[in-house]
Amino acid sequence: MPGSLILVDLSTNLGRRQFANPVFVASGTFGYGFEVERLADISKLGAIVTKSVTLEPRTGNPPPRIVETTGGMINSIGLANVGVERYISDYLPQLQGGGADFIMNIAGSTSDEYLKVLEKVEAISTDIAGYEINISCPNVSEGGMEFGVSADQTARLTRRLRKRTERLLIMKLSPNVTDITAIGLAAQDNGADAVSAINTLVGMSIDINSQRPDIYRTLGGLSGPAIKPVGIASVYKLARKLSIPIIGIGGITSAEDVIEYTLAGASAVQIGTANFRDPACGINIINDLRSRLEDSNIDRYQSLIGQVKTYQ
Amino acid sequence: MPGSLILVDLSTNLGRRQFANPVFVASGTFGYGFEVERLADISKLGAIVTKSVTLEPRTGNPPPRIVETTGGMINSIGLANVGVERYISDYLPQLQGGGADFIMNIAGSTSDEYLKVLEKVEAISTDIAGYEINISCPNVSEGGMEFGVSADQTARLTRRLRKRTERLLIMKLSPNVTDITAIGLAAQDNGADAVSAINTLVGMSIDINSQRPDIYRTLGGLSGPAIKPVGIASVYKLARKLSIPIIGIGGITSAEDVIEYTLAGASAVQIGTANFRDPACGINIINDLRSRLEDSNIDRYQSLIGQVKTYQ
Amino acid sequence: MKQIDALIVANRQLAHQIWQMELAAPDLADDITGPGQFIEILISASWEKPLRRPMSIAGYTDGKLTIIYKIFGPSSHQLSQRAAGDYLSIMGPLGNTFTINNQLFPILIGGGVGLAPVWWLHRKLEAAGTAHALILGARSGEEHFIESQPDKNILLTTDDGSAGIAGTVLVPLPAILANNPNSMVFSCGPEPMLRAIQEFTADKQLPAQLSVESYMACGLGICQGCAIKTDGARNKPFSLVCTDGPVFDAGELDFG
Amino acid sequence: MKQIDALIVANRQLAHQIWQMELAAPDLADDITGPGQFIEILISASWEKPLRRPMSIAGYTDGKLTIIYKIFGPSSHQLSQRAAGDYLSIMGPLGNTFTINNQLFPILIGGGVGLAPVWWLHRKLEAAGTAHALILGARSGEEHFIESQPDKNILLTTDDGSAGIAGTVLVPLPAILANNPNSMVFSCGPEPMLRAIQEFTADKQLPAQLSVESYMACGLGICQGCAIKTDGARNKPFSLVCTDGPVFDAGELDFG
Ligand SMILES: Cc1cc2nc3c(=O)[nH]c(=O)nc-3n(C[C@H](O)[C@H](O)[C@H](O)COP(=O)(O)OP(=O)(O)OC[C@H]3O[C@@H](n4cnc5c(N)ncnc54)[C@H](O)[C@@H]3O)c2cc1C
Ligand SMILES: Cc1cc2nc3c(=O)[nH]c(=O)nc-3n(C[C@H](O)[C@H](O)[C@H](O)COP(=O)(O)OP(=O)(O)OC[C@H]3O[C@@H](n4cnc5c(N)ncnc54)[C@H](O)[C@@H]3O)c2cc1C
Ligand SMILES: Cc1cc2nc3c(=O)[nH]c(=O)nc-3n(C[C@H](O)[C@H](O)[C@H](O)COP(=O)(O)O)c2cc1C
Ligand SMILES: Cc1cc2nc3c(=O)[nH]c(=O)nc-3n(C[C@H](O)[C@H](O)[C@H](O)COP(=O)(O)O)c2cc1C
Ligand code: FES
Ligand code: FES
Repeated sequence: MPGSLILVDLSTNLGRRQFANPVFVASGTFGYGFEVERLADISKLGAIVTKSVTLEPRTGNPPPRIVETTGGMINSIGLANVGVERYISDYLPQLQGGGADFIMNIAGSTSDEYLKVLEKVEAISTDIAGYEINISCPNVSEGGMEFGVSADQTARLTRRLRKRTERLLIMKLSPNVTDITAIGLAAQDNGADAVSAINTLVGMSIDINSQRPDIYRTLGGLSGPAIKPVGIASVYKLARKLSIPIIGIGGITSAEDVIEYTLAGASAVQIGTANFRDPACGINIINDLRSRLEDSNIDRYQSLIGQVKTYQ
Repeated sequence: MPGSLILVDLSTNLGRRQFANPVFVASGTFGYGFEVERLADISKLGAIVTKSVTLEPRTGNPPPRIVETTGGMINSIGLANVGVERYISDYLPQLQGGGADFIMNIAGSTSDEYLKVLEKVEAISTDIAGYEINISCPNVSEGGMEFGVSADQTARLTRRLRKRTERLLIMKLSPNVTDITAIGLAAQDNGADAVSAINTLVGMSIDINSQRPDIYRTLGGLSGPAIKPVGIASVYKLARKLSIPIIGIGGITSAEDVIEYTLAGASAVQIGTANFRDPACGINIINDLRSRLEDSNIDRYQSLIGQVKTYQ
Repeated sequence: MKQIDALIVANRQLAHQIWQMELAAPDLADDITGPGQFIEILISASWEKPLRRPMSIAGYTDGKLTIIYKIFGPSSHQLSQRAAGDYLSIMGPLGNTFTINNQLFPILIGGGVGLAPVWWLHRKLEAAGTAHALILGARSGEEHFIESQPDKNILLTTDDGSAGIAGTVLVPLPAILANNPNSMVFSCGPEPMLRAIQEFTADKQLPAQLSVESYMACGLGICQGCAIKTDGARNKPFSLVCTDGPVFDAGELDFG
Repeated sequence: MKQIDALIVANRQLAHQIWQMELAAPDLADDITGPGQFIEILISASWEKPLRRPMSIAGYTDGKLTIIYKIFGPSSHQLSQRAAGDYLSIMGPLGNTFTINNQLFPILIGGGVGLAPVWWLHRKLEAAGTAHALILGARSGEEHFIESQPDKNILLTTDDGSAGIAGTVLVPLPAILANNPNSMVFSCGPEPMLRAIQEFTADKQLPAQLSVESYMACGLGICQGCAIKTDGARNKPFSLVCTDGPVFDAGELDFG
C-alpha cells in the first residue's frame, strides 16, 4: 500500500539465536567478510558465513578453478584457506569489530579434523554466532566418500560436534544424494540446531578446443540461478520432514527469491554466486525485502516461513 | 580447413545397432515425431525417441504443468500419453514411414507394466530400433520409490526386459541419486545395451504472489541448459565405470554441446528442451556438427568418444 | 505453419504499456485462417529464458502480421526495445479460430492485453460489413487506444471510470443484448474477465467462445505443457491450449 | 575501489575486431594508481552469463576511463553494441600496477588485446617525457590502430607481415636491446607471447613484468577462482591474479 507506515520485523530465529534479518552471505562467496567493506555496509547483513576453515592451511587446487555455465558457474577451489590458527589470530578480531553476526564454516577430511577446528575456537573467547559444518568433503578415513552423502556419518559427526559447543550448530547439506531428508533427519536427531541447503551440485564442463576439462579437478560444484529450483525443492522436502529451522541456499539473486525460499520452508537464506556479480547485493536484497513486505502489509518476515499453498 | 574435402562419418553405434548420426531427440520433447514434419526434415535425425508410453492411456497431471526457470524449465506432465494400444495402431505406422530410426520410450508404475508394453510391441512386426526405459517413475508395488534410484530394482527390471527382446535396450538414468554409476552398472550387468543420462533433476518454484507452487504437483523435473554441467558430469562418471555406450542428455543446444558430451564419453546424444524453442534445431545441429568436424579435420565422429584429456 | 525470421516493419506504443508490432510475414499467408490464431516469438537469443512467448495475431493484411502486446515482464519489455529493420524469429500461425455463426449477432469483448484476436475479428467483420458490437475493457483510460463510438456499437469500459463506461465489460452487455437478443459472444482477456463472461453467458444461455491463455513450451501439441481443465462439455479432462484452442466454447472450460 | 554505473561517453571501433570505450568515472579518481589496474564490467542484466568480465584500464584522464577490447565471444560483442549515453555497471579499479625502474630503459610490449595496460603506460611515459620503446604485435595489419614510428621506437609487428615487421614481438627486441642494454620489459598479451617473453628475458637476464589473465568471478580476492601457478620465485604455489596481480615479475610465473 503506498503511504503505509507499517514497520516490518525482519528478524528471524535459528534455534535460540535471533538474527536481525534472514539474508546471510554464503561460505566461500564473501571471504572473511571485511574484504567487501569498501563496497557495502556489511554490518547490515543478517549474518556472514565465513569461508570453510580447515585445521591446517590449504593452498587449494591447481588452476583452472572456475568456469561460467548457463545461469551459473562451476568451481573447484579446493578449500583454499588460511587454517584455523590464522583464522583465530588474524581474522576473528576483524570479524568481531565488523558489526554483523558471523558464522564460522568448518571443513575437514576426518571427523577429528572438524572437531579440532571447533574446539580451538571454543577454547577462546569470541562472539561468533555459531558453526556451519560443510559436510561436502571427502572423508579420507572412510574411503573418500563425502560425509554428506551418508546419513550415518552425518549423524556421528553431528553428535560429536554437538557435545563440544553450545553455540548454533548448522549442518550444511549436499544436494548430491538420493534423499536429502534422510541426511537432514540424521543431523536433526543428533543435535543440530539447523540445516542449510544446498551446497553445490556436481557439475563438469569441457573446453572442446583443448579437449580439456574447464576445471583442473575435472568435476566441480555448480552454483547460481541455474540451480535455484533444486534448492527450493530441497528446502521444501526438508521442511516437510524436519522440525528444526532450514537455511535456504542456491541461486538467490533477489528479494523475490528470498520470499520463494521462505515460502518453501526456509527461516533464513544465504546468497552465494550473486555476490560475485554484486558484492552489495545482500544489502539491496534486504532493503527490497523490507519494501516488498511493507507493500504487501506483512509485518513479520517469519510469518511467511513454510506458507506455500500446495494444490494437493 | 577451408576448402577441405574430407567426408565426415557421423555414424555411431549403440550395441549392435548403427545410427546415421549421434543426434537424437529426447522423449517427451518431440511428441511421436511427425508433429514436427512440417517444420523440419525429421528423417535426417539420428533417431527419434518417442514420448513415454504406458500400458493404459494417461490424461496426465492437472495444470499448471510447466514453468520457466533461469536457463531451464520445470515440467510435471504426468506421462500424458495415448497408451500402448493406440501407439501401435495409430502412431507406429506413421513412424515407420517417417524415414528416421526411432526408439520407443516406455514408462510404468510396476515392472509388469513395463513388461507388458514391451511384449505388446514385440508381438507385432515393426522396424522399431529399440526401447528406452524411463525408470524415473514411482514404483507403486515397492512403496512409491522411483525404480531409478535403486540399483536392485533397476537390475531386476533390466533383467526381465532383456529376456523379452533382442532389440536395443536402453535404461534411462535419473540424476537424483547419490551414485549414478551404481545404477548404470546394475543396468549394464543385467543386459542393457546402453544407458541414457540424464533425465530431469527434481526442481520446484513458487509464485510468490499467489504463494502457490508453479506446478500443480509441487515438484517437477528441471531441464534445459541450466542442467548441462550435471549431465556432462554424469556421462563422464558413467564412462569411467561402464563399458556399454552412453547416450548423453541434458541442456544440449548446439553442435559444441554435442562434442562436449561426446568428449565426456557419450556415443550419442538427445536434445530435449531446445526442441521447444526450435523444433528444427536437431537438424541444424547435425549440419553444424558435420562442418565443425570437417573444419577440425576429424573424419569420424566416433573417434571423439570419451577423448576428454583430464589434467590428473 | 512455419518458423521464419520476420522483418520488423514497425514497433510503436499504442497506449500506456500497450504496444503494437508489425512484421513482414508473407510466407505465412497460406496457413492464416483467422482471429484466434497465434504465433510463438523468440524474444532473445539469450538462454536465460529458454521458451518462446505466445502472442495472438491482431491482424494479417498483405503479408503483414500485427501483434498487440502489453509490457508485462522483462520479455515483453525487451520486445518493445526491438527496432524496425531487425528480424524476429516467429513460429506460426498456430491454434484454432473463433467461429462466427451467421444467425447470431456477434458481440466481441476484449479485456486488457486480450484484445488482439478480438480486434482482428472486429476489423474483419467491419470489412465484411457485418453488424456487431465491440466492447473493450481496461483498468483506466490511458490503456485504451481508440475512442468509443456508441453509434457504431464500439464501447469502452474502464475500471476506474476515467474513460468510457465505468465498470467491467459486463456493464454495457445487457443493453446490447436488449437490442440483439440472438447474440453470440467472442471474447479474450484476463481469466477473471473470462470467468465472469462464462458465468454471465451460461446464465443467459448465450453461446460464447473464449480464447484462453496458458504457459506454453512448444506451441505444437508436443510437450503437453499448456493443458487446461476442460471437464465441462468436452469429453476429456484436459485440453491443450495450443492445438485444441486457444478458442474454446465457454461451456467446455473449467476455471477451477 | 567502487561499484558504479558509468556513463558511456564513446564506443567505437579502432581496428578489425578491436574496440575502444570511454566511460565517465570521476568517482574512481582517488583509487586510480596506474597501468595494470583493471575493472570488472557487468555486460548484461541477463543471468545467462552470471559473471562480470575483467578489462584492463587503457587510460584515465580527467575522470574518463578508457578500455580497449577485442570482439572475442558473445559478451564482448554485446559490449560493442552498447551506445554512448547508456550506463555500464563497473567495479574498480582493481589489481596492482607495472612498476617502472628509473635506472632501466622501459621496453613495452603489447600483443593482441593485451595492449590496453601497455598502451596506458606508453601514454604516461610519453607525457612524462621518459624515453622508452613500444612494440605492438598482432596477427595482421588490420588489427593495428596506430602507425609505426621507428624513429620514436614505436614498432609494429604482424604475424603475416601485412604491416610493420613480419614475425612476433620478439623480432625487433634484440635491436632495441643493442641500443639499450639496461632495459626492463613490461608486457601484456596472449599467454604464448608472455611465455616467449618470459623465456627470452630469463635467457638475457632482463627484468620483466608481465600482466596476465585468468578467469575471474569476484575480482576482489574472495572467490580464489583466479589463481595461477606461481611456483617460480614467489613463496607460494598459487597467486590470485585479481589481488596479487595482474602484474607479476616474469620469474614468479609458472605457465606449466
Ligand atoms: C495463446 C496466447 C496468446 C497470447 N496473446 C498475447 C497477446 O496478444 N499479447 C500479449 O501481450 N500477451 C499475449 N499472451 C501472453 C504472453 O505470452 C505473456 O504476456 C508472456 O508470456 C509473459 O509476459 P513477459 O514475457 O513479458 O513476462 P516474462 O517476464 O517473460 O515472464 C514473467 C514470468 O512469467 C513466467 N512465464 C512467462 N511465460 C511463460 C511460459 N511460456 N511458460 C512458463 N512460464 C512463463 C515466467 O516465470 C516468467 O519469469 C498470450 C498468451 C497465450 C497463451
Ligand atoms: C586482468 C584482466 C584484464 C583483461 N583485460 C582485457 C582487455 O583490456 N581487453 C579485452 O578485450 N579483454 C581483456 N581481458 C579478457 C576479457 O575479460 C575476456 O575477453 C572475456 O572475459 C571473454 O570474452 P567474451 O566475454 O567476449 O567471451 P564470452 O563469450 O563471454 O566468453 C567465452 C567463454 O569463455 C568463458 N569465460 C569468459 N569469461 C569467463 C570468466 N570470467 N570466468 C569463467 N569463464 C569465463 C566462458 O565459458 C564463456 O562462455 C582481461 C582479462 C583479465 C583477467
Ligand atoms: C567459488 C565458490 C566457493 C565456495 N566455497 C565454499 C566453501 O568453502 N564452503 C562451503 O560450505 N560452501 C562453499 N561454496 C558453496 C556456497 O556456499 C553455496 O552453497 C552454493 O554456491 C550455492 O549457492 P549459490 O547458488 O547462491 O551460489 C562455494 C561456492 C562458490 C561458488
Ligand atoms: C516437457 C518435458 C516432457 C518430458 N517427458 C519425458 C518422458 O515422457 N519420458 C522421459 O523419459 N523423459 C521425458 N523428459 C525428459 C527429457 O527426455 C530429457 O531427459 C530432459 O529434459 C533433459 O534434457 P534437456 O535438458 O535437453 O531437456 C521430458 C522433458 C520435458 C522438458
Ligand atoms: S505448448 Fe506444448 S503442447 Fe501446447
Ligand atoms: S577473481 Fe575472485 S579471488 Fe580473484
